Amino acid sequence: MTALLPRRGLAQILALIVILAVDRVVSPQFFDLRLQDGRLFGSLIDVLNRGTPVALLSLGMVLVIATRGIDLSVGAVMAICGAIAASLADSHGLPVVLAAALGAGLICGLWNGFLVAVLGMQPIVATLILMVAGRGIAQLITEGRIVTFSSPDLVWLGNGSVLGLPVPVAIALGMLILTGAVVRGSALGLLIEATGGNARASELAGVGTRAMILSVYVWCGVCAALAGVIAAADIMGADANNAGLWLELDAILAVVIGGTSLFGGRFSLVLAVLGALIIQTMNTGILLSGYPPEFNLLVKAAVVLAVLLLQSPKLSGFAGIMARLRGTKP
Amino acid sequence: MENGLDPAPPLLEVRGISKSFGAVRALQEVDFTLRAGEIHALLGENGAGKSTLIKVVTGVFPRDAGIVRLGGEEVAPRSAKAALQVGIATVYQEVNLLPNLSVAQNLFLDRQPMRFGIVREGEMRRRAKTLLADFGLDIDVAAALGNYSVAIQHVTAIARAVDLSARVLILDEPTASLDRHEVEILFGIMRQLAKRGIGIVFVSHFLDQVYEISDRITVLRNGRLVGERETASLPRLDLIRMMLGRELAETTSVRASEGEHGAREVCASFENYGKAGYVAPFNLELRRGEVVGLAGLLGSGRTETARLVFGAERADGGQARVEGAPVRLQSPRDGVRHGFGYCPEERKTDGIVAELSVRENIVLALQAKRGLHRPLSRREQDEIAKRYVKMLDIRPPDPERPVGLLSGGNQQKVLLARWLATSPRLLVLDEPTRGIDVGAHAEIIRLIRELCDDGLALLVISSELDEIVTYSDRVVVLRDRAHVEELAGEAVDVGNILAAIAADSVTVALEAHT
Amino acid sequence: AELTIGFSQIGSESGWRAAETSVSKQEAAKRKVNLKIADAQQKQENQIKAIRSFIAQNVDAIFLAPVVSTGWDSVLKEAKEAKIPVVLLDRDIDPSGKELYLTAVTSDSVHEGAVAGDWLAKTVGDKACNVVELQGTVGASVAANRKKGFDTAVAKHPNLKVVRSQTGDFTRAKGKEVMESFIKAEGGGKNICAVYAHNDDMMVGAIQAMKEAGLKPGKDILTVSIDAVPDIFKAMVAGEANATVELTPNMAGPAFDVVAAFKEKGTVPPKWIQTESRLLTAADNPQKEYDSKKGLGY
Amino acid sequence: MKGLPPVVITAFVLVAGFALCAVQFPNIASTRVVGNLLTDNAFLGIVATGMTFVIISGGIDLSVGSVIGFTTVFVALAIERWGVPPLVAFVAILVLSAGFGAAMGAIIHVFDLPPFIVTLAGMFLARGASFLLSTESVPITAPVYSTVSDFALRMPGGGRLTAVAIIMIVIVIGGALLLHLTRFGANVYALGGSRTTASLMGVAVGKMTVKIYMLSSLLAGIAGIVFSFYTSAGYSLSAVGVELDTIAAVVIGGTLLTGGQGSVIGTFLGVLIQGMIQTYINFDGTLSSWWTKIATGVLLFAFIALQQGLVALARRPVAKRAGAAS
Ligand SMILES: Nc1ncnc2c1ncn2[C@@H]1O[C@H](COP(=O)(O)OP(=O)(O)OP(=O)(O)O)[C@@H](O)[C@H]1O
Ligand SMILES: Nc1ncnc2c1ncn2[C@@H]1O[C@H](COP(=O)(O)OP(=O)(O)OP(=O)(O)O)[C@@H](O)[C@H]1O
Ligand SMILES: [Mg+2]
Ligand SMILES: [Mg+2]
Repeated sequence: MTALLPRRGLAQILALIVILAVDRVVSPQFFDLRLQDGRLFGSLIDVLNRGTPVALLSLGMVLVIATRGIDLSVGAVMAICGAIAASLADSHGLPVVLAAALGAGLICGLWNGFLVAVLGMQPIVATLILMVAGRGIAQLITEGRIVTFSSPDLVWLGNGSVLGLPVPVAIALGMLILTGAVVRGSALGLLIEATGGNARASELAGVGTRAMILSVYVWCGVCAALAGVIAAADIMGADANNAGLWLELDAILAVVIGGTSLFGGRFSLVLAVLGALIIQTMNTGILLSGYPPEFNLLVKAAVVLAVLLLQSPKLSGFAGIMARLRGTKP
Repeated sequence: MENGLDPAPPLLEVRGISKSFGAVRALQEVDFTLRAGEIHALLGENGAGKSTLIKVVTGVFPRDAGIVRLGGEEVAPRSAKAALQVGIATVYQEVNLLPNLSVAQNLFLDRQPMRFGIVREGEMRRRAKTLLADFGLDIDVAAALGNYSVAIQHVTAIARAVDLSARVLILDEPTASLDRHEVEILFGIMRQLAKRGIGIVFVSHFLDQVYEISDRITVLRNGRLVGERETASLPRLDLIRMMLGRELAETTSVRASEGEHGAREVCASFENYGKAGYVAPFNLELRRGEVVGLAGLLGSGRTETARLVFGAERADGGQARVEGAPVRLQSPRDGVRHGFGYCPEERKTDGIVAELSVRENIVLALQAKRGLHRPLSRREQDEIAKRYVKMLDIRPPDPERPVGLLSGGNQQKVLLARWLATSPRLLVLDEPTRGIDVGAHAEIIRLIRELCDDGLALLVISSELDEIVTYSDRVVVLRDRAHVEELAGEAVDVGNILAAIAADSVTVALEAHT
Repeated sequence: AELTIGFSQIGSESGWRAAETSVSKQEAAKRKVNLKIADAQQKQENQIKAIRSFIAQNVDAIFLAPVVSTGWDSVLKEAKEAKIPVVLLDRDIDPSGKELYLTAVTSDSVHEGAVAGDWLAKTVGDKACNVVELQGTVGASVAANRKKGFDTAVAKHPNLKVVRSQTGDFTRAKGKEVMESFIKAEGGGKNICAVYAHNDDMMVGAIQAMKEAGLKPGKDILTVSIDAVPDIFKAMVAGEANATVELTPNMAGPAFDVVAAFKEKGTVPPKWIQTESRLLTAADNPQKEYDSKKGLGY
Repeated sequence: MKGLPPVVITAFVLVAGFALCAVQFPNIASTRVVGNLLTDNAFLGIVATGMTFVIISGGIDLSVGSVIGFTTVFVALAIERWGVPPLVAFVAILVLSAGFGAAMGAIIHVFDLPPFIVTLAGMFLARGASFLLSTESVPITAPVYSTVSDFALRMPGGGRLTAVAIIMIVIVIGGALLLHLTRFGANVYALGGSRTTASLMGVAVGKMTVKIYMLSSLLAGIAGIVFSFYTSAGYSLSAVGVELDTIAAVVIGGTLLTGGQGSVIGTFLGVLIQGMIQTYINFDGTLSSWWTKIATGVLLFAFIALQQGLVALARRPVAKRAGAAS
């Protein structure tokens, strides 16, 4: 029993299950799945598919937050990279399109990282700059229009399927594995956690804290770029005005629901992605419920609070249950 | 009350206190009695539970069992503020003040002199000045506390508690970062307070100080009460046995013999090395298998020298060489690359990564040195951690425990382990034995010697001259941020060092750095 | 003399808005008007700031596309005091402010909704029909009005029933996401007979969602939306959309003429210059509409 | 002797920026524009004052924009629909918003949750609640409103110092006094230094947290009332995204997001700097929506970089002398 349960993440899994159950109540066909044109079709797939952008963002965001930073610009970076991808899609091959979009994300990440690690700006303002200007850059690229494209390759990225799964979901899964492999397969994870836990001490222990910080912002930019490309591919067009709007907050929320502290240190990639899924499960549930949209935000607020309270170290009752499940005394 | 014969109940009476953190039983049914007007030493090894006892009594941690009586009446403070209100003032271990506030604000936080709801800043500063004057400090009290050295910060914390103590004053290792002069002042004040009937609890690992100041001693071991004795009737060896539960091998001078001295090769050297406004240019040679001690008053520039040597601070002139080859030390990374290691004196802010486990803290520097691409496998990490936990007797011996939950002394050992794991050629230790118990103290000194014998070069800073003299082959004396004297061989003794420190100034006031 | 006109534009939240801005510039260039556009990034406070700075610069007239209908009294009074005429574009303000502006060049968004509703009622006839609605941003007056107009129009036909209504924030992505969930909630789309979207962008997203669910938009499910942006005509050409109600992006053109006449001859225009809300369906040569619109900056 | 305090540098940056703008657009150098700057940014100045307390104490409050929105809707409905006298409506909403802040503070403290997320939930909640009250904008016609919005002190040169501007200035001054001269203020800094340490030193951390968030929400409520004066209406979508402008203003004003340092005056200057950036862009008037955003970002960067550079310059000689200063 004890071995089966993860040391962390029980609260998140439990929250997900509860929300799924609620979704089942408001929408009886929630768990229905069927095969449609070679791809799975159903609300659960929607949750995964719609959750992809935030899941991707949270993969980068969780690393940034682990270093005690925050990146408010991811939504804007999504818009920029989606715009670039859309404008190139019909004249260039997919590799060029992807390289250009991801390259742009990388540059955005470098810029943020430069401001934070080298100029020593506070992350929230440093990235606020790109949050504001970045959407402008995206609109500059599209001139405020929705730039549409028909390149089948790019469209496939948003709407195709592999092994029955939507391509975006497969990409997110791949990125999760890739990020996990890079971060936990090398010493990066440890050094990032050390930097976030105590930057001064880590620096004195010989950790290149600046390089760590720079690299997490770069990665965050790349993840945002990918999310932007997928968002554009999804609607076969780049909507610079709205792509990724306010998604930075969802990404941060996902990371925090995933148990990573905003004060840096320990992080978990899987739980951050789980956080993104929790948010999307809730959103999809709201859409399926048929309540008037005026209630959306209230439901969201209530769920967020409930999920957080579930994790609160101070709620000894729940902590006690978890500890008992794990077989230790509280 | 159970003793009908004794008319006056003890000032502070603690009965059957227990406290567990998860699986760790930090305190088990501990009793403790403090009389009015006495100075009572609370002793024990690192991790014995002294700080926990203090925090439980003052309501910082909730207790699992037991009662606390103050003047015969049961009290149950639920926060430090509540404890203050019933008359118990405490200086907790580690400096616990706010570096971002001014010295005066720190002294009078939450009890500033007020008029019409407005803080009387001038009055507060005046009072702060008088208060600190008692401790021989004359500093700008309007400046932020963080601008001052740890020592001054510590004195400020003590001054605050002394000023607050109505009935009981608890001092958890107050002298760890003070030098003799300040300790004298503190003891003077403690005696005065005791005379006024205030009970004082004093925690320290300096047994000399314990014998000098305390009336009675209570010893804890592994969270249990070992016993309570009159200081005067407790021989030192017995005390140590009570604390450790075993005999302590006596460590006298372990200095290497004079003969080998000349033969040793230079491992790192610094010529005219310095930084304007930080530390004056100095020459320093560090040889394999040799310990160089840095001595001086607080603020004399020892830490600064250490930081320059390691590369944590950039020199603006001079030349550093490693094995004869000129090198540039621009950052700690450079230092680490050249095989240097540095245990900083402020372990909480500069040393440990509290949230990470003992294992991760130990492998951190080694991993940083190896670079990203050559990660230590989990097995290697476990091995390294296990080895050093055993070698340095880190307690509890659980490599997966977050370091922040270890007692201070054990954290220090983890730091030492971190650098030993990198097999350095030069190790810079800034106050390595601060807050370390007698047993571990002896072990660390023995370790320093052993490391030396293995060919390591050591640069050690310590405020305890006896200790420096014990292991140093050479001692560099600093004054006013300049190297003023180097003693070697027979010349290394406490008297000579003191003479060098005091050379021209009669009273070396603590400098304020604002 | 050359006129200097300040235009406080809402922002750039949609393709239609971008088109309105660029058409305004074209129209200004045609008439050699010096047009200063201040973009408010969707914030009323920014619009007020912009108007104040136009007044400080003593422009000849101020165009205002108000983000919300209320809250303009004091700043428009300032403009009046400074004798600068104000023309409202695209959206109206609260009636209490009638005295404070020269004229309003707007469409009637309640009417737009009604046109859409009437078309649907006519097309469906007596068949029972479950309609799903993609609303605009919660709280936006256009969304409320387009809902109101549509609701009133279909209320006269008991066979039409709005079964689901959720916000798609006027965007394609949300339109698609919401439509996906409507389809799931309504038996895989089989129970839906028509979609009404408060703007074309959401409808374009919804069309994709329907296609991905194996439905045939325009045939299995009727579509009607508002704005007439080029992409909806593309969908009509492909037979995937049925109808849209046009909202012309050229509101500045008439406004320039009114101001010029007012400045030169003192002609006082009517209080409301209503733009036409044309219904365009697949029968109205969508390809031609597409070609004529695609250069306008949508 | 200390180096130039950051506030002085921020002030210098503001004046220099103003001068530069005035060179390009002479119209800017008028009391009218200055008056507008104060009026237009009045509500921002008020929330930013509250936010300063929160950020110095080491927290953050993302709910302020929504609280402003809710306040405008509530006040409008209360006065226009429910027939409540304006003054009563004001008191009611202030009590309500203070209670809301207190609740957030209590949750943060009791359950030990990150303020960022708790106030994010607060942001959803307040915005959602205002949607429930009314999704359409409600004009306010009560006579007080026209009296207040018409009231203005004439400044020489045609500028107007409006009532809302005066309210803001009073609150900024009051906030500065509260922060710098009272025990409460000292405790705010103490919390920002370290919550644990402050608690060990006897500060009632829980009560302080509740009070700080209460203050922030209360000021957001006042800002909401001011906003309703400013627009004579209540609208559920008003002040969207204001929390970010506010945080930016506070940070530009030299307050550290990590807590423990900062000042209300600095925040006030930060608000004015942001207002100036906008005024400049409005005066320019040739910028498209996107260039507006890009220019805002670039100017934001320029101001912050300039300020940081100057602060670093001013610090350097001090650091040299003091060596040990961290
Ligand atoms: N907050 C905590 N959570 C978990 N364990 C703790 C905590 N604080 C202390 N401990 C554990 O309790 C035990 C007693 O620690 P304590 O700090 O009281 O020792 P100490 O006697 O003060 O040692 P030192 O002389 O090193 O300061 C140690 O094993 C320590 O790891
Ligand atoms: N550049 C720096 N960055 C961070 N901390 C510093 C820096 N320079 C010095 N310090 C810290 O400031 C404190 C002041 O040092 P101080 O001037 O008292 O020198 P010292 O001779 O080392 O005294 P001590 O006896 O406390 O070691 C030291 O604890 C040191 O760690
Ligand atoms: Mg201790
Ligand atoms: Mg030192």
